[in-house]
Amino acid sequence: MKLYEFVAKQLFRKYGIATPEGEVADTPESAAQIAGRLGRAVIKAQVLTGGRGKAGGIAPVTQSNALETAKRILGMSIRGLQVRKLLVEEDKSPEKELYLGITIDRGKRRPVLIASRLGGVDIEEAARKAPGSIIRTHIDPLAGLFDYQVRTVSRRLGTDVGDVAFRLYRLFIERDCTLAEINPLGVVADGSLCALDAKITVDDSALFRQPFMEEESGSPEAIAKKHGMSYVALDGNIGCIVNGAGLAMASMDLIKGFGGEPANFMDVRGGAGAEDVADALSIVTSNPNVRAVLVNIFGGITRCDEIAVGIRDFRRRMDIRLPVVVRLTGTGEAEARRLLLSTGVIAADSSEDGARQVVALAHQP
Amino acid sequence: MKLYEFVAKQLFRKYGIATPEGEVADTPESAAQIAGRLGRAVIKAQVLTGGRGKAGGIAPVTQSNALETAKRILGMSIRGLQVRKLLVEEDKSPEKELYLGITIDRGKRRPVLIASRLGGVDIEEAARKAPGSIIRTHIDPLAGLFDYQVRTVSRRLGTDVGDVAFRLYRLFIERDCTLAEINPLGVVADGSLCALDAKITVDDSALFRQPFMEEESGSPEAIAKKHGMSYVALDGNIGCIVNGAGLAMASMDLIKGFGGEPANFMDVRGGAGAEDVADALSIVTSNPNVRAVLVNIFGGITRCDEIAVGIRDFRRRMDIRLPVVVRLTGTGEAEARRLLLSTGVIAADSSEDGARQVVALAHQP
Amino acid sequence: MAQGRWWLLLISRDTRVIVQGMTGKAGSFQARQMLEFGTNIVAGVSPGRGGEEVHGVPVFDSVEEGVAETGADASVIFVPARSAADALFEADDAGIGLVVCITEGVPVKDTMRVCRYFEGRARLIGPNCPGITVPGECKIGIMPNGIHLPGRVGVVSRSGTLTYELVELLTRNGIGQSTSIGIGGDPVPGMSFLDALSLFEKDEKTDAVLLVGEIGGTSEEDAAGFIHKMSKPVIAYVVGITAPPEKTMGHAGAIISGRSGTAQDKIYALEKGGAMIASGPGDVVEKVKRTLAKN
Amino acid sequence: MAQGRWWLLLISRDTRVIVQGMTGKAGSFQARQMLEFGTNIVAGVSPGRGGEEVHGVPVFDSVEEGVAETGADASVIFVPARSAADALFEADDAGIGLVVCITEGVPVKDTMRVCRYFEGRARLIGPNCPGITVPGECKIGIMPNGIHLPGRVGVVSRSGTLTYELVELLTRNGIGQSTSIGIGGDPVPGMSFLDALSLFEKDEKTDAVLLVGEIGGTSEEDAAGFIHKMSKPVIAYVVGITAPPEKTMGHAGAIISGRSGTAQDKIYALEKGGAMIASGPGDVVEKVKRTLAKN
Repeated sequence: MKLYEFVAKQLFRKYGIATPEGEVADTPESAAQIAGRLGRAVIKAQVLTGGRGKAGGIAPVTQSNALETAKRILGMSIRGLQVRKLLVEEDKSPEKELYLGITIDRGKRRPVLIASRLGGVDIEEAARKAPGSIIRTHIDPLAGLFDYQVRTVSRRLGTDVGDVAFRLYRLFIERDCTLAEINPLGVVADGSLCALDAKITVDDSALFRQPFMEEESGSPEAIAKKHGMSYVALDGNIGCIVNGAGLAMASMDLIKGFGGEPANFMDVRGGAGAEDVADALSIVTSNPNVRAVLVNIFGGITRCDEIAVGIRDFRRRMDIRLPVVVRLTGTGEAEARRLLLSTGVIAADSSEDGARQVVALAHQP
Repeated sequence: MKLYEFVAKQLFRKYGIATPEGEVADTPESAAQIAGRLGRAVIKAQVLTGGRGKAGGIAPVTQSNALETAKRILGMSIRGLQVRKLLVEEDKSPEKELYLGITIDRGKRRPVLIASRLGGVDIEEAARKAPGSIIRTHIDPLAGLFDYQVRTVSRRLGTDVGDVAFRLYRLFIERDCTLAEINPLGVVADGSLCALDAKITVDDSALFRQPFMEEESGSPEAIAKKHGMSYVALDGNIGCIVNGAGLAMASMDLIKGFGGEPANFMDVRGGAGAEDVADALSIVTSNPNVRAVLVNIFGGITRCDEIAVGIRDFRRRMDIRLPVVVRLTGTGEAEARRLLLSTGVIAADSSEDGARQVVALAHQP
Repeated sequence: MAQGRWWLLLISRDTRVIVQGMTGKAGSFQARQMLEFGTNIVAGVSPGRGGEEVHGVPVFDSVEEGVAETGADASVIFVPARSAADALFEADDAGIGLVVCITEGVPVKDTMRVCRYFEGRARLIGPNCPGITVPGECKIGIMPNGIHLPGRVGVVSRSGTLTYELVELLTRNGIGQSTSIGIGGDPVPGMSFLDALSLFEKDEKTDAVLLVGEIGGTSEEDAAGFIHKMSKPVIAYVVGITAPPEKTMGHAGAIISGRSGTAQDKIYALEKGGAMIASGPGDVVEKVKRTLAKN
Repeated sequence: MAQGRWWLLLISRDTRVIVQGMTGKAGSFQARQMLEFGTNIVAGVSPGRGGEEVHGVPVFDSVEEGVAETGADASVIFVPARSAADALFEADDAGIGLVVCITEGVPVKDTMRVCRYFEGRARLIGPNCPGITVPGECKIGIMPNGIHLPGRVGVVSRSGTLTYELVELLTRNGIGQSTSIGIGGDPVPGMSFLDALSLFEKDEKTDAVLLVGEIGGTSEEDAAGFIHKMSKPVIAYVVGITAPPEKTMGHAGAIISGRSGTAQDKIYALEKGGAMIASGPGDVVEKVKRTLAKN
């Protein structure tokens, strides 16, 4: 789960990492009022995506243009996300901008502290353009970050970031982060460090022990998540319901290979029952672009007969005319075939067969 | 450094381990007053040694006999230690008494959690009498105490001590303990757990990062410690000043072997200079029983010539008539011999020679 | 606690398996499946349920007791995500040499701690994985029973159902498997593709390897460099070509960030490393067949 | 990070040594002593002092740089107690195979963490120890230079000055040493008596071993059981017979608690294990002499 910048900065302050003074506003008026109190201020759109700066979602303001700027940014949408909140902060004008972040090196199975003199820019871009400017320090997940490691990083950066690095690591570990990033970390006039931006992603699997509130939302993604499934909306017209992320992606690749366009990614996960499949069908068919649906289930923990019951019930209940191609194999397969006989769904033999058929159906006028 | 029971219990409460309600008193009157407020109470002598119970230093009191009991205990001395403070606590009358402690297993190089159903008694005695009653669980010093370990301990104890065990381990680690012991850990009427006694020893080497106050004291032990030396008073009449604990003990063993009795153990540690030796001589000769002194130095980090200067200066300054046998070898040996020529100290060739000579001198009438 | 309890590639009918979380719904169901497969399950572990039996297998309160009583040397974990790490530490402390963690949703911090703890000790497959199967010998995990056929192709994959699908396809086409390993789709896996390839390279019963990758991370890229050092051919199939960047495709932790981790990058790296690239399930069968024919 | 960087018993004139804390008073003094002994000191490390030289030896900011530039494979630590653990972690991370920690007063928690971290990686001697000397070859530590003589007796001891005294006595009596190891007197030592005995047993240059113990802990008792498995004779000398129980004898961590850890217990255990017990320095020489004559 990604945190908003202002939430991440609250966390920073809790862990003793300095941030600019600031407040959140959701109306232009309150934004202007805060800006007035702060003097030189910056208004920053609060959306969970990068590229806010380039999109014009971050702007320094004066007393005279704060209201107008706040209005403009609150009206924006950045990468498809509507701006609903603004962070109004004092403008720190740092003398230097560094990069400091902690993420997970999957290959090394360890957290990695990343630092660079080239702060304030996209770190992946910096890594491509000036690989030598990126300092990587792997952290032992049992022993923690060592003094000598931070000393070496500070020496190579030319700035002592020891205190901030230790605090950031503590936050990263205690709050189950997969990313905790300060970019830029500003070195301000008095030599002190200040986190000018904050990006935190919390491990979804650890939310049970973290006090973050999941955002409530009626989006299909959120509904799927609540049902323990994964759903990602895409641009095509073929709905997909598959168990297992790998098989789901394989199915999408096959659909594309046959000239079709998937309308979504959906992984119903292992052990899904009849009701789960019905829910999945509701979510997938709530997308008005969908012209046909592929259900591709390889039974294991998931029982094919349960899936069949779910499909049958959904079709009975919803009276939906959309063509559904079903490919079921594995545990409970025979019973599933029997159950689906009279439901009008189209049976497929294999993933490839299913993909071929559903593409053909979606192309029908 | 050992902590007083009442200090250890303050720490327990800080870490969320329940203790009986109580207060410290240093006069019989205030002890009686506290006891009066608590109702059924226990008065416990605060001294840094075991065996308080057997010595009569712990007594349950009523309103009527609290003053008298407090007076009696404040007048006691237990194992040579004067009782100066009392802990007055509510009397919990537990239904069960368990043992729970954490110490260091030197051989395994790990902390070890020790638990037993036989609480309230000397754990080493329990270990001898009923070895099966002792549950030992080694703790990985990087990964910490695992849930499954505490679950197993609780199951074998027949009481869920999970919460207390985790808190005790956190205290043990964060406060650099070498021993953190609850004996007895009482199971009281409502089923909750209460630490009825508390024994904590903090690693002396870690005091630089622990906020405990070292007791101020004018004892030779404390003075030596302040000078970075180790001194332990013994019953004999031969003062010993040696660099290195092993060589010091070897010297004492040799003295005993030749029929003498060491008056003390003293390790002046590596790198001692002239002043350190003079200080050591002051401390050792402040013991009125001392009839002769052996200085046994094997130079390495410690320079023999520095030691010689210290001995010479001390003898010049103090005009002490005590015979001093000096054995110096190693770095700066030749210069040291020259320095000591005119000081009247007796030279020895080896540890054995030094021990033989100093025993002979101590035996002179 | 012993050093160097590295597992042989091949589990066998003699491998003595403990099921941690045996009394739970999934644990009990899958234990029955494994027993039916022929796996030598010697003990179950469920704290507080010691003394019971499940499918005739004794249940113990702790792994330590289970090992002491039965001499178990492998373990499979079905406990809930929040206590999975603890179960893994327990298995390692009890001297288990191979631990397969089926549990999904284990926090990545826990997995990193476990992986570090296991260094030089127990071998971990998973978490969030289907486990390991040697057809005709032993299955530790949740792969469906009917899909396997003894043979000489090693299969290693990050996904679950996609693996079943491919293994079944191989079987239907008469191509047997030496060992099938599902390493799991979590961001930080115990066994990696590279680990699995090294094992297959050493395994006398394996002639060729099928590697099934997916978007996210760089586990495929990390393994690619090893392929040209192998004496055995590797056929690779990577899914997620149609996945848009910067989207999370399911719980598998398949996150694309920047340019690295895309299916295209993986395919490029694997091909450069010397693997044959299959374009779909059908092509997998074709390429494996052709490879075996050549050898 | 590599597994299994276990050190051979014998350091040699080819061992490339780094001195951590080289610019400090003790580090600089002892570095000179080691250089005079003939130790191949290739680098010093002092954060922030990189680029300087001490006794003609280049100083680096980090162990990693020192290793990269000089190919060092051993390290000796003179940094203050509060940063000793950090220096040890740094040495191990840099791939150093043998680390000798001279520093006294290292918190025992730090040492436990370091010992756990080093498992299967670097070998640690100390902390609070005099180090290791192979006469005529190499000295890593602070034993005085003049006391050694090449020969065939292995010496292992928990104390510092007592070791020097005994080594010098041996030398004066014409008895040479293969290797002398001071494992240090801290409650939790890196190398134990048992570790040292195992090494001496395997060492072709050692004919007999002198073990010097002292009260406190059970390190002598833990090693005693190994002695009867050894092909080489062991002479043991234990000090602290006159030490009263329940007193701390110096910083060496020699704490007697209860019945275990007394000199009497240790002597009993060592004798039962098959060691010859020496009653004092003179007796040590006598017993070693007699033992060598028999072989």
